[in-house]
Parts: sequence; C-alpha cells; structure tokens
Amino acid sequence: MPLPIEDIWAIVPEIWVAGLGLLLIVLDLFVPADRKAIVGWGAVIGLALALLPIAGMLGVTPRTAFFGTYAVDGFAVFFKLIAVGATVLVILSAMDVLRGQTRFEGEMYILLTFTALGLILMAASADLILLVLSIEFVSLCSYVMAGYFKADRRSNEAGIKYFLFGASASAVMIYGFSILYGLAGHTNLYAIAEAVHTAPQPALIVALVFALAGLGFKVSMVPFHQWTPDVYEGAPTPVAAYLSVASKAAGFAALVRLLVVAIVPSGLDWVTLIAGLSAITMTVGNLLALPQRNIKRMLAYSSISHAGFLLMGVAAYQGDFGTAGLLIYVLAYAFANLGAFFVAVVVGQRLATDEIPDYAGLKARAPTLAFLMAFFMLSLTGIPPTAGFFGKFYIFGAAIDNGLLWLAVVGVVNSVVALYYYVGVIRAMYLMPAPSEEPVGEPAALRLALGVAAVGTFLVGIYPQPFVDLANTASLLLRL
Amino acid sequence: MVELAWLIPVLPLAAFALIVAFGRRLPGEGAYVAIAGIALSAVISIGIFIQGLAGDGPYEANLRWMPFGAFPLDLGIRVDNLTTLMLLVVTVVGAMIFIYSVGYMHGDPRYPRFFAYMSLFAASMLLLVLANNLLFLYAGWELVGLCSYLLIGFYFEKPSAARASMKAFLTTRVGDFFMFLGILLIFFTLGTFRFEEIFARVHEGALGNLTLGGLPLLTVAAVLLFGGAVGKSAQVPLHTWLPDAMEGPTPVSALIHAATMVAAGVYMVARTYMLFFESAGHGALTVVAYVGGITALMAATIAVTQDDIKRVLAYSTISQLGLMMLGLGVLGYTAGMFHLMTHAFFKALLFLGAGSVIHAMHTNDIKEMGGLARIMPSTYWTFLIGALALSGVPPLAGFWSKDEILLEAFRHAPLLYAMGALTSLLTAFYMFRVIFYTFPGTLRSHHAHPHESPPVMTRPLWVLAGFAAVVGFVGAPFLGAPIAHYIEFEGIAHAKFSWGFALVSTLIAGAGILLAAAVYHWKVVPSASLRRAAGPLYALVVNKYYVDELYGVLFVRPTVAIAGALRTFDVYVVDLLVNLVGFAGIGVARLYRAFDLYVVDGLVNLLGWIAQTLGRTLRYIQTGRAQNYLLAIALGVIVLLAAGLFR
Amino acid sequence: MQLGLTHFLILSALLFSLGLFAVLTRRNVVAILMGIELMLNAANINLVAFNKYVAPAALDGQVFALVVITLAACEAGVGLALVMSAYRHLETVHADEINIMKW
Amino acid sequence: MGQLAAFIILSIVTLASAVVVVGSKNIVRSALSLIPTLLGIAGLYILLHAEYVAGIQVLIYIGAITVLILFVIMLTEQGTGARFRQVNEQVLAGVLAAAVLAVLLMAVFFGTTWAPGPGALPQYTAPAIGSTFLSSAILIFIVTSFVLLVALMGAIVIARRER
Amino acid sequence: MDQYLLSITVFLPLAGGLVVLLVPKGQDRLMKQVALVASVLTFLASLWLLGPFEIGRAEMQLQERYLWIPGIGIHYHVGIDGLSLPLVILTALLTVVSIVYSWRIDVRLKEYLFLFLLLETAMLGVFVALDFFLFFVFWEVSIVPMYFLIGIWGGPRKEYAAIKFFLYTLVGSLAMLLAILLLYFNAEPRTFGILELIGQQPLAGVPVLAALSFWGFFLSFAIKVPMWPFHTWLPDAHVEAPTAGSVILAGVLLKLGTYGFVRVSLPMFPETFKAYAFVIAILAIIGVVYGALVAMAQTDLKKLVAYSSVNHMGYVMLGIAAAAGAVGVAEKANAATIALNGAVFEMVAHGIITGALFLIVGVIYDYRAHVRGVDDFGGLGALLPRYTGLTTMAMLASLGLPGLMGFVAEFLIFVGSFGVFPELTVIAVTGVVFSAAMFLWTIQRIFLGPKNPRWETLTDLDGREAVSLVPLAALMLIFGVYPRPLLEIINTAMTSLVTVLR
Repeated sequence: MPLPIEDIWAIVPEIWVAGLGLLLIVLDLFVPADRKAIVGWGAVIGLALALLPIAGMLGVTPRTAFFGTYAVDGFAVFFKLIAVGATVLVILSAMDVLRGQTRFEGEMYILLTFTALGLILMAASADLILLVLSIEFVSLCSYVMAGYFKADRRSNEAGIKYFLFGASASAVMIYGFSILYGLAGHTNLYAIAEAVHTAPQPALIVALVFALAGLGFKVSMVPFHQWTPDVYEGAPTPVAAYLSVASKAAGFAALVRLLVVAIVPSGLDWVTLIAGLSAITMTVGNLLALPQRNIKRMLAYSSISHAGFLLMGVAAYQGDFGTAGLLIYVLAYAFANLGAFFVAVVVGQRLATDEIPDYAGLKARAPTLAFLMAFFMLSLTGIPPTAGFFGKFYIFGAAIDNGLLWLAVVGVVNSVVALYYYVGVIRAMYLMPAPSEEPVGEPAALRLALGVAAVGTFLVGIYPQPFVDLANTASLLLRL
Repeated sequence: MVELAWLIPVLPLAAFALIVAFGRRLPGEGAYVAIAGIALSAVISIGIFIQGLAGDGPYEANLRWMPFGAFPLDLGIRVDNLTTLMLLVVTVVGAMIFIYSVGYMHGDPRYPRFFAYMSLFAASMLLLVLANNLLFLYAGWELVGLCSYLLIGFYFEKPSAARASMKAFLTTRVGDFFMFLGILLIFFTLGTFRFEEIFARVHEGALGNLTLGGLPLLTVAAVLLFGGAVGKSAQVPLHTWLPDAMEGPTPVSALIHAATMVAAGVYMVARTYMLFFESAGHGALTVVAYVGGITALMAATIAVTQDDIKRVLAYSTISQLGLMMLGLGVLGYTAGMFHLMTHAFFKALLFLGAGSVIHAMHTNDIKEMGGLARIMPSTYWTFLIGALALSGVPPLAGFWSKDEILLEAFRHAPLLYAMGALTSLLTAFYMFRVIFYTFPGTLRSHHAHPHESPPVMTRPLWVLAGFAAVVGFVGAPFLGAPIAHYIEFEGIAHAKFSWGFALVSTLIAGAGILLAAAVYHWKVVPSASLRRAAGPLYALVVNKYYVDELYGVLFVRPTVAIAGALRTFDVYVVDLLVNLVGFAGIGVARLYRAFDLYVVDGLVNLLGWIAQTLGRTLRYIQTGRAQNYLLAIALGVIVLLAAGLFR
Repeated sequence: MQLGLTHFLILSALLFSLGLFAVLTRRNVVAILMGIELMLNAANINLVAFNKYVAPAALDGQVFALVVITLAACEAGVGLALVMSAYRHLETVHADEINIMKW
Repeated sequence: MGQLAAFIILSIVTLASAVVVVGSKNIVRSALSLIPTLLGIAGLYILLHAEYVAGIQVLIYIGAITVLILFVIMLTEQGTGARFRQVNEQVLAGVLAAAVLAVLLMAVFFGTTWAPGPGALPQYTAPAIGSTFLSSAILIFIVTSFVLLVALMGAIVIARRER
Repeated sequence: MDQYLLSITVFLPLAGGLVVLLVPKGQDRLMKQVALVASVLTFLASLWLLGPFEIGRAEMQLQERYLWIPGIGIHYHVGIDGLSLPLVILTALLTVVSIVYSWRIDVRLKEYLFLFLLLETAMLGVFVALDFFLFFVFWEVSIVPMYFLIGIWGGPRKEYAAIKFFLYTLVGSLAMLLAILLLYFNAEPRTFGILELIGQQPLAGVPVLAALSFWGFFLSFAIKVPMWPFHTWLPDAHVEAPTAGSVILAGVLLKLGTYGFVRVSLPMFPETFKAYAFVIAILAIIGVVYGALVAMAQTDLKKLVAYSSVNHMGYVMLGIAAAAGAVGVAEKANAATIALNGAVFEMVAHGIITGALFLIVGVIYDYRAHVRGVDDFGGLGALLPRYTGLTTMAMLASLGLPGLMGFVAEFLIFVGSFGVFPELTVIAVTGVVFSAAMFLWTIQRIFLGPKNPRWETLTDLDGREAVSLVPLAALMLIFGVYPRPLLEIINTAMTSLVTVLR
C-alpha cells in the first residue's frame, strides 16, 4: 500500500532531528578535539530550529500517520516541544561540564540529539512495537550517557545500575506487551482499543502491570524507582537533569497514551491503581528526600515525589482540568527542575561539591545564582507566583474534579513535607554564613539555560494563560 | 448656665492636656492652670445649682457616639438635682484640695505631673457624675480608677506604693467586672444604656417577671451593678485596697479616697436607685444595706486599733461609706446622699489636717506625736471640728446626716440600727483616740521639729471646717430640711425627725468621746491592759481580720500559680496533646524523642518529625545493590498483580 | 491432544521466570544479561505464538519479535561495553559489589 | 500429533539448557548452554511458521550475542569463572519471586480463552515480513536502524578507554 | 486615576522594592530613603482611597476587574468595602512606622527593605482581592518574606522559628487551596470570584462538602489568627522576629486570618459556620483566658506581648463566632452586627496597640538594654518618663481602659456576643481582669520601684522612635474617645453582611 505524502509532512521535525544527528556525526569528524563545543552549538541551534516546525503543528487535527503507527496530535506535539527544549537547555549546561572531563565530548552532543529523536518518537508512537522501540532508543542512549565519565567510579556505577534496571524493566514490559498483543490481536493502540473491551480481565491486568513496570521505570514510579537516586547522583549532572525531565516527561506521554487510548475502553479500573501508586510514590519520594544531604540525590527523590503528583494527573484524566493539569504540571516541573539542576551544575563545577551544606552562604558569593535556586525551590514546593504553584493548583483541581479529594489531601500533606527539604537548601544559601567570600561565576552558556528556566518558571506562574491554552489544545489527544 | 454643663469636665481635662504638654513652663509650674480649671468648673456648678433651685426639670445633652448596629448610639450628660449636688461637692472640695496641694506638694520633683493627674481625675469624676448613661458612667468609673492608680503610685520608687496602686486597681476592677456584666444584662433586657429610658421601662415593670438562674433578673442586675460599688467604695469584701491606698500623697487621699471617688459607689447606687427600688421585695436594697452595715462595723473596729493616722482615717472612711450604703439600703435615699455630702467635707478636712500634721512631723505614727495643739493651732482646731462632725456631735454636719440614716435604719431594720449605733460609738471613740494621742500633752518623738503649715494649706482647712460646721443645717428640721426636698425619690416617705432619737444619737457619740478620754487622756484604764483583756479578739482586729492574707491564699497565689502552670502547659502539654493527635502509628515510647528533636510542637512539626524518622529508616531500603532493586521490581509486579487479580 | 497456544504460553512463562531468577540471583553482570535475554526470548515465543493462533491475518507478532531480537542485540552490545568499563574502573563484574552509592 | 512430539522435545531441550544457563556454577558453561536454549526456541519458531524469525534468531542470537557474551566473559574473568561465588544472598527470595510469578502467569494463561482471529498465516512468511517492513512497518524499520546506530556509537564510546 | 487607585496602592510598595534593588551596593542611606518614600506614598494613596470611597454604600467600591486567566475564568479583581478599607490603611501605616523604626538596620539592608515592601504588597493584596485565586496568591506570597525576615534578621533561634512559621502557615493555606477548589468545581457557572461564589452559595445543598470546605478555610484562617490550640507558632515567631517584623506580624498578618473569617467563612458558609459557631466560640474563649494567663507568667517581654495577642485575637474570634451563631435569627441580627463591628474594630485596635507595644519592646531591647526580661528592669519610670508614659498608655489601651481604642472594641464585642452566647461572654469578660493584672504587674516590674543603678545610663526616646510611636498613641486616643468615624465605615459593611446572613 502506498504511503500518503502528508505522512512525510507529519514527521518533518523527526526527519530534521535525525538529519541533524547524522550531520553532527560528520561534523564531529572534522572538528579538532579542543573545539568540540562547535558541535554542541550546532546541536543547540539545530534543535532550537527544530522547535519551529514542531510548534507549527500545534493546532493539527488529531490523526495517525504511517498506517496508524504514528500519532499526529497536539498531545504529542506538546511533549515533543518539552523534549527538544529540554535537550537544548541540557546541551547548553553540559558544555562546560564535558570540557576536560572526557575526550568523547562531541559524541555526547550527538547522543543527546538522537535521544531527543527517541523522545519525540516515544511521545508520538501509537503502536506497541514503535513504543518499545523508541523507549529502548532512549534507554540505550541514557545508559551510555549515565556511564559517560568512565574515569569517575560513580558515573560508571550509575551506568551499570541504570542498564541492569532498565533492561530488566523493559524485558518485563515487553513480555506484558506480548500478552496485550495476544489479547487484542493487534499492536496498534487504536486497534487494541477497539478489541480490548471484550478481553478477559485477568490477562489484561497481567499485561497492564507488566507494562507498568517498564513505563514506571521510565517515570520512576514506586516501586520501580530505586534506580533514580543512584543514577542521578552518579551520572554527569546535566544527564541527571535530562533524565529527570525529558525522559520522565516522555515516559508520561507514553503512559497516558497507553492508558487513556488503549486501556480505558476495556472498562478496567486502572484509575484506582494509578491513584494508589501516585499516593505511595509521592509519599515515599518525599520521605526519602528528607534526610538527603547530596543535592543531586535530594533532587532525585524530589523528582520521584513529583512523579507521584504527575500520576495524580494521570489518574484524574477526565474533565477539562484532567490531562491539561498533567501537562501544566509537567511544564512547571520541567522548568523548575532543570533550573535547579543547572544551579547544581554550576556549584558542582565551581565548588566541586554536591553537598547541600556546602551551599552555605551562596547568597553572598553568587547572589543571582542563589536567588534563582531559591526561586526554583519555591516553585518545586508550589509557592506562588511560580510555575510550580500553578501546576499544583491545576493538578489538585483536576483531582478534585475527578472526585479524588483524598488523593488531593495526600498531595497537600506531601507538599508540606516537601517544603522541609526544599527550604533546607534556601536556608543553607541565605541563613548560613559563607565559608569564603570569593564570588562564584557561571559560564555564559549556563547563564542562558538558567535564564530560560527562570523566565519559564516565572511566566507560567504569573501569566499562565498561554500555557493553559497550550495545554488545552494539547490535551485533545486522539481518542476513538 | 446649664448649657455650659459639658464644660465642667472639659475644663479640668484641658488643664490636664496643657500641663502634659507644657509642664513646668506653665504659671506655677502648672498648679495654677489646674486650679483655674477646677475653680471654673466649680463656678459653673454653683451657677447650675442656683439655677436649679428654680426647679426646672433635668437637662440632657447628647452626642452621637458611634453607629451601633441598627440604631446609632447617642450618649451624653444629664443634669438634675442629684448631679448638681455631686458637682458641688466634687468641684468645691476639689478646689480646696488643689489649693492646699500647692503647699503640700511644694518642691516635689514630679510637681506638675501631680496636678496633671489631679486634673485628669477631676475630669473623669465629673464625667462620671454627669453621665446620662451607664456607658459613660462606666467610662468615668474606670478613668477615676486609673487616676487613683496613678496617684497612689505617685511615689512609685517606694515598692509599697507600687504594690498598693496595683492592688487598688485590680481590686476595684474585680468589682467593675460584675458591674460590666450588670450593664450588659441591663442593655440586653432593656436595649438601652440611658438612665431615663432604663428607669422608665423598669418603672413600668418591663422586667416584671424575668428571672435569671431562678432569681428575679432585675435583682441580679442591680446586685451586679452594686458589685461595682462594692469595689469602688471599698465595701466588704473588696475593702482591702483603700487602707493601702494611703501610700499616695495626702491630698490625694483627701480628694479621691475620702471625698469623691470612693463615694462614687454610693452615688452610683443612688443614680440607679430605681433598679434597686423596683427589685422584687427591695431584695437588692437589702443586700446593699447589710453589706453596708457589716462594712461600717468591721471597719470601725479596725480603726480603733490602728496607729497610723491616715489608716485610721481610711478605715473610718470605709466605715462611713458603709454607713451611707446602709442608709440607701434602708430606703434612706436622701439620708445616704446627705451623709455623702457632709462626709465629703469633714473627711476631706480631716485628711488635710492629718496631712498638715504629717507635713510637720514627717511621720504617720500617732504614738510619736503629741502636744501639737500648741504648735499648730489652726490645724488643731480645724481637725477637732472635723472630728466632732464625724463623731456626730450636734450641731455639726455629721450629726444631722448620720442621725437621719440611723433613723431610717431604726424604722426598717432594728438589727441594722444596732450596727449603725455601735459604729457611731466606735467612730467617736477612735477619732478622739487619735486626737488625744496627737494634740494634747507633750511631743513624744525627739527628732521631729513640727511647725504650723503655711497659709496656703491652713486656709483651705478653715474653709472646709466652715462647711463641716454648717452644711449639715440643710437637713435641720427647724429649717424645713431643704435637702429632703432637693434630693428625693418619689415613692419613699421620709422618716419624721424626732428629738428623742436625736438625743440618743448624741449620747452615743458623747459616750464614745468620754470612753476615749478615759482611756487615752485620763488613763483611767491603760490601753495596754485593754489589749491584753481583748486578747485574741484584739489580734484578730489589729490584723484586719486577716482578710488580706485570706485573699493572698485564695486568689492571688492561685492565679499566679495557674498562670505559671499554664505557661509550662503551653510549652509542653498543649504541644504534647497536639502531637498525640498526629501520633497515630508511632509508639508512645518514642514520644520523648519528639522533644529531643529540634521540632518540638504542633501537628505540623510532628508530621515533619514522623516524616524525618520514616525517611531516615526507609532510606536503607536503598541498599545501592542493583539486584535488590530488581527484586523490588519483581515483588512490586507480584503485589500489583495480586492486588489486581484477587481484588 | 492437539498442540495448542497454551503449550507455548506455559513454556514462555517458565522461560520467563527462569530468566527472572537469573536476573535476581546471579552476581555476574553478564549472567544477569543472559537472564534478560531469556526473558526477552520468552516474550518472543509469546509474540510468535499469538501471531499464529490469535492474529494470523497480519505479521505484527513476528515483526515485533524481530524488533525485540534486534533490541536484544543492541542491549547486549551496550551492556557488555558497560561491563568492560566497569571491569576496568571498578575492578569487578559482580553486581553486588557495585554499590558505592546508596541511601 | 507429530507437532506435539516435536514441541515436547524442543521445549525439553530449551528448558533443560535454560536451567543450566541459570544454575551453572561455571559462568562459561552457562554461556555455552545458552546456545541449545536459543536453538530450541528457534525450532519452536519453525513450529509456529516463523521460519524467518527462526533464521534471525540463529544468526543474531547465536551468531552474535552469545559469542559476544563468551568473549566478554573471557576478557573479564580470565578463563572459567568457577573461582567466584556465582549467586548472591537473595537466592531464596529470587526462587520464590520467580516461582510465584510463574504460577500466576500459568494460572492466568490457563484461565484465559484466547479469541482466535480470522485469516491464516501465508505459506512463506519471509517475503510477507519483508513487505510489511517496507509498508506498514516502514517507520519501525527506519527507527530500528537508528537504534542500531546509537547502540553502536554508545558501545564504542563506553568501551574505548579515555586517553 | 481613581479607577486604578486600588492597584496603585497595592503595587506601589513592590515598585519601590524593585527600585531599592536597583540602588548600588553601599548606598544604604539612599536605599532607606527610597523605601521610606515608597511606603509613605503608599500610605498617602491608602488615605486617598477615603476620597472616592462612599461610606454609605455597602457594596464593593473602586472595583477593578480584568480577565487574567480566561482559560479557567480567573480574574484580577480587587475592590474595597468598609471591612477592608481600615485594614488597608492600617497596613500602610504600620509599614511606614516599621521602616522608620528600622532605620538603624545595617546587615543586608537591601534585602531587608525589599522583603518588607514585598510583604506590604502581599498583605494589601489579600485585603483587596476579590478573586479567590488572586486572594490565595497574595496570601501565599505574604508567607515567604516573613520567613526570610525572621530567618535572617531574627534572634538566636531564628531558623527554628522561621521554618515553624512557614510550615504552620503552609499547612493552613494548602488546606484553603483545596477548599477553594471544592467551591470552584461545585459552582455553576464555575468561577473563582469571591462575590459571585457568595452569591451562588455553591455548597449550600451539599452539607458534607460544605463542611469539608469550611474546615479547610477554618484551618488556614485559624492558624493565621492564631486560635488556640494552633497558636504555638506565634510566640516563637514573635520572639525571634526582628522588632519591625513582629510589628507587621502582630499588626497585620494575624488580621489576615480574622479578615478571612469575616470575608469568606461567614458569608460563604453561613449555615455551616452557625453549626460550629459554639465550638469555635469556646476555642476563642480559651484563647482569651489562656492567652492572658500565660502572658502573665512570661518573663520575656516579647513573649508576653505575643501571648497578649493570643488573648486579643480571642476577643475578635468571639465576636465573629457570635455573629455566626446569630445567623438566621432575626432578633439577634443587631447583636451580630454589633459583635462584627467590635471584631473589626478590635482588628484595627489590636493592630495599632500591639504594633506600638512591639516597637516599645524593641526600643528598649534593640538599642538600649539588649535584654528584655521583665525582671531585668525596675524603676525605669524615673529614668525614662516619656518612654514610661507611652508604654503605660499602650498597655492601658491594651487592657481595655475607656477612652482608648481597646475599650471600644472589647465593649462592642462583649455587647454583641452577650446577645448570642451570654455565658461564654461572662467568661470572656474575666479575661479583661486577667489582662489588666498582667499588664499592671508588668508595668510595676519594669517602671515602678526604686531606681535601678544598672540602667542609669539609658536614654529616653529619641526623635525617630517618637515619630514612629506617637502617631500610634494618638490614634489609640482619638478613636478611643470618638470611634464614630471609623465605625461608620465598618458599620455599613457589617450591617449589609448581617442582612445577607439573615
């Protein structure tokens, strides 16, 4: 059967990114070792340009391309934007870190570019096979990037652990998908959706749970979260930032698509399941974040708890707050979390430490940096006028709208607990005396990344309307 | 003239403001301003009085004070005979005392402040008197309390003075508490604060058969109001503050704690007499009468045993106030007010006399005095007049008023009459005990060099002495007892004056004086032996019936203790309780650790604490070993499957 | 008795749990990797079997299986590379000795 | 009937050697016995009319992965790994988990009636698969190639020494 | 001009704060001047509000309403009525006073001033916001600067106090967030407009949700007030906070809670509130007596004043609870109005009086003695006549002496609540005696008694301190003697509120 031409138009961004990756490989060959930053900037510019065609597709009427394997809808576009945007920022933050740390600097940029491609595919794939493929795509790149600094034992360990955990989890997931295929007779989500309502429940549950193992691993949902702190701590900080935002977001995209498109028609009560997991996840994440002294580890646990909040948004998928809440929260979380990690990058580079107590008196040494960090922390806590607040506001709203008041209450309690460790950082920076006065500066590229994160966090907080529109258009994901 | 009534309190207030603002820069370091203020008020009051004799009805002027729910609250002043009488007493006596103070307070470091306070007091007292509603009455009531507080504590470097001032304020405030409740009660049953309306409603029986806790509501309200009077007028059981209040400068004692403020209680009862009168079976009045009677007798007995000249006078004041209450209580509306007026004059006189003595001796102890009659004659004579008046020796003022009270008492309640009679016997006795100690004979103290006080002090003495001598005649039958027509309460018939009865009263007074002379002058029976004879009884009395000690045990220490306890409570227990609320899972054994941690209190903090503990323990699940994590995956899957399949 | 779908499913179930067992218990990372391969093969058996018995109309199952095989290869490649570098820098290939980062 | 027999034989081979893979104290032996396992599975594929898959199985798994595994084992443990304790301390838990999971799965598989779909497999699946890859699975096909690319790159980056 | 006046008033301080940030390092004097100018301008603007504001009109005035987040019907909607106007002016005034007082702050001055002005904007915002989202945003924003003010410029245990304050208030506000959302989703059409929601009474039909939402709001307001037993954050926060911080905390932040009760809880859940009015009244009473007694036992002046706040806010809550208790009872409407008038008046009075008291403590602690134990002093009366005078006046005002603000407030509250909860009111009145005892005892211990040689060197109030204290004292006196102007403003709003409730 012939391939309709508009399908090609539908994947222009994908083609662009793929082409960019290949181009960079070639470029990398000719760039001298000490000038690899050029490759980085190439990636940055190329990906930034890729944002345009993606954004151009925001308004598309939902449809599928490539014989139903590929979804073309606002939902996908939203996550594509986040994925590519995050990649750009992460590359900016990575440049300073990579220099001198490894001789494979260029390859890192290339890998990041390709990961972006994988994330894009993940957000849009409407077919089990493609889904598995793209998830593995991302995973493989992530394993490599996590273990990138081979000389650093921690990075090494991170790579191994991430690989073992990821491979096992995805094996389980694939087994679950195979069962799902058996139940529906199709690998296409929409075809599954048609077939699944007659499917026998027990087998379906098995399939769903197994699948959750893999997707839960990506979004670090309890009990599939344990890799998170170790990998974040060990991996190069920019990579940790990347994992905590981009791959998590894409994971949620896949999860929502799977659940809402394919599972909802089966009449299976997955909402309770997800709601329960959400409560557990946010609680565990918060509790374990409390005693942490390493900023990256703390952010790892906090990212787990945020996964819990996002799951709340998944469970509360109905109503006009429903998926939109999830999207807004993702957006807010992405900005603030990236920002926080970037500050961690600077401190890690300049002060060579990731311990929160070493942030003491940062206010005196780097006022702007400290202020931004405080701002991001408040946003992660959910204090207005920050993005984090609006996200919480929206997602709590969704929960209540879906009759999940109890879950919202759990969320509230957790937010209070969270305040504890977020404020801990602020306390260190502002209330503690500085060990030395010598100022801490940040490289230009990072300044750019930080700026974007801060502006985003502030804008979503103070004038969310455009983002609400974005989320609303995006949340009309393709249903039957 | 009466339209200027509002000026009467405002003038002293203005004086107060001026002195506060400019202090020593004013003429006479502020004294003259103060005197001018009070004097002008006096002039206006006299004018109003004269005008009032023409007998046109009461005058009211109202001010929109605040919006008050649905209707605005208009409050203001009322001038009628009762008011006018009080105005006269306050302003005239006040003026005298102000003048006297110029001499007495001479050279005091806080000289201007003294006059400022005095003016403020005058203003408040006059507001109290002029108020046409319970609210302003209460306001003035509290303000005079404040001034008395400030003036008692005028020498606040003396700890005793500081303590006394606080004691006075608090004790009276206990009374005010009841009074305030009474006011609330009245407002909520009658919906107004204005006397006129209140009386009208009460008179037409608006509260006819309302009850509160089984008691007739009106009686309760009246008694609650009376509670305030008990505090202000130092009636039993709230009398203990007045003797201590003598720590203040003597003019203060004279003005506030003899002539005016303490009489405010009596005035208030008279002002709201309708409530008492209409209360079922005069129930409220009976209470008033008996409280008054007991107070009168008790205070009199204590006065006998005191050696501090001012304390003697203080107790005598208490006892006289009791007598007034007694008078009001036995339907002697006129008698009570009459005695208030006369008492104001001679008691002020006595205090100022005592002040002049102290001024000369630099001591209050009568045992150290003696022979002052020769050294300071005018003080002596004026004091004597005052004493005779107080003892009720005709034809001086005290005789007429006291006699009327006793007459009313005799008519209505023999027991109360007995108390009254005994009181007046004792009164004569202790007054002349003081005189015999102080004036005749020879000076006992050796390091004192007494001298007559300056004219600025003695002249007021003479003026007051004059009043003390003659003012009683307004109640004299052969002059037609004009007071009885001026101050009267419709519905009460006056007791008919009887010469026989008056004779008895006179004899009682005389007996008292003779006894005193026998013991302290001719030393027929040495006082020491008397004391021995009295034995424990004497101990009881000389220790003022141990009331202070009793209160110390009953109220003061418990309050302080409770406060302390609550503080600890707040630091530990409340938080503990709140903690317990959130303490669901965790064993009590761990509870003490909640306090070790820097998060001590509050559900929130406790949450934080639990969270931290859990976090600390849970983190060890994160072993760092990949395969433990993988096992977690497997178990997770199994659990979820189980949850899904065997739901 | 006829050879049916269930036979294959049971086999895959057994194979899967064998693989899982290896993953959970073998210390050597390479052995764990082998366990993972077994699990993937189990999945593949499912896919192919389902393709035959449930959805013979299209070849989705077999395509899926092929993709999985490819992925398995990729994972093996990256995984073994990681093992090598771990062996170089951490001087061990035993999963339970790789635990600097914990708690 | 013959099919059943074949199935039984193949599955016995597969499972038996898989048990060795999992259980053997000697890592090299387990690696080697991976080969019969995979061959058995390939046979099963043939039983299931998936000759092409079977072929790929043999080529990639046995031809590439297993060799690679053996290679790495050699590199990392100089000869046979018999000297090391091969299992960690959570064997019991592992056995239980695996067993419970197996039981659950089998129970569900037994309990489920699988709706047979319409149509039948083509006589020869290889060309059909090829055309699928070039039509409906075209995107999958392309993406797969990219996955291989990054995997390759990643493997190189990780495996090569820093200077 | 007038139609933007409210927004100008609210955001002037923030603008000033930003300007302060722009001032180069080391220009301390300039920074202070900028901050002072900003706050003074704000104060003038708030006074200017009195011009266009029509005292007679009950409904919201000077409203501004712009679409903010159309997606979910959130507006930027502000307006004032007789309830908010006095509080707005109070806030502006106290900020000026605080900044004048803080003149000698030198550590991290820039941040200090900025946070202060930011705080002012937040507080003003809460008082004028008419959209729940806006309300909530300002409410939350008001927490953060306070955290820093306590945490950076506070006393020895500042960090503990700061985080405690933050946690307590955050719990409350998040509960409120849920409550707000409950309202929103049950409204038809959905809206965050406070007035619209009050008009709709969305939860009137569903008692369970109404109760949930009510208690959500209650928790947040009660913690702010703070009501017993949620008060334990208050002493710590007050004791550790810098003087000016305490002034704002006691003077304004506590009012946010009571304001919320009157603005939201009362009209939004009349029936529910009525149902729980008695319980809440009892809590209020406990606060009254308890606060006074615990204050009596304190040896730390600041703690003492802090607990006296617990006592006074107890009165306010009593008034509000009484009003709630009278819901739907026509013959009690008048009492309710009086009680509410009293409550609001007490808010203002307490703001002024306690503000002054904290300044007074600061005067002796920050710049002179550097101790504030009640028993460390004695005989100051002879040394510092002016200081003594002002202190005595403030304390007398606080213990409800007629002629000063406190009395009018307490009088109204008692009169009002007596009509609804007589027996409780009787207990409350005892609180007056206790607080009297407490303050007099304090005065005695600090000012009376023989001169203490240790303090011979202390100097009396200087000009700046006088400038910050005297206006407050004047207000105590003026509104104590003639409360009508203020009460006229309040009364209109309260009367209409009560008529709504009936």
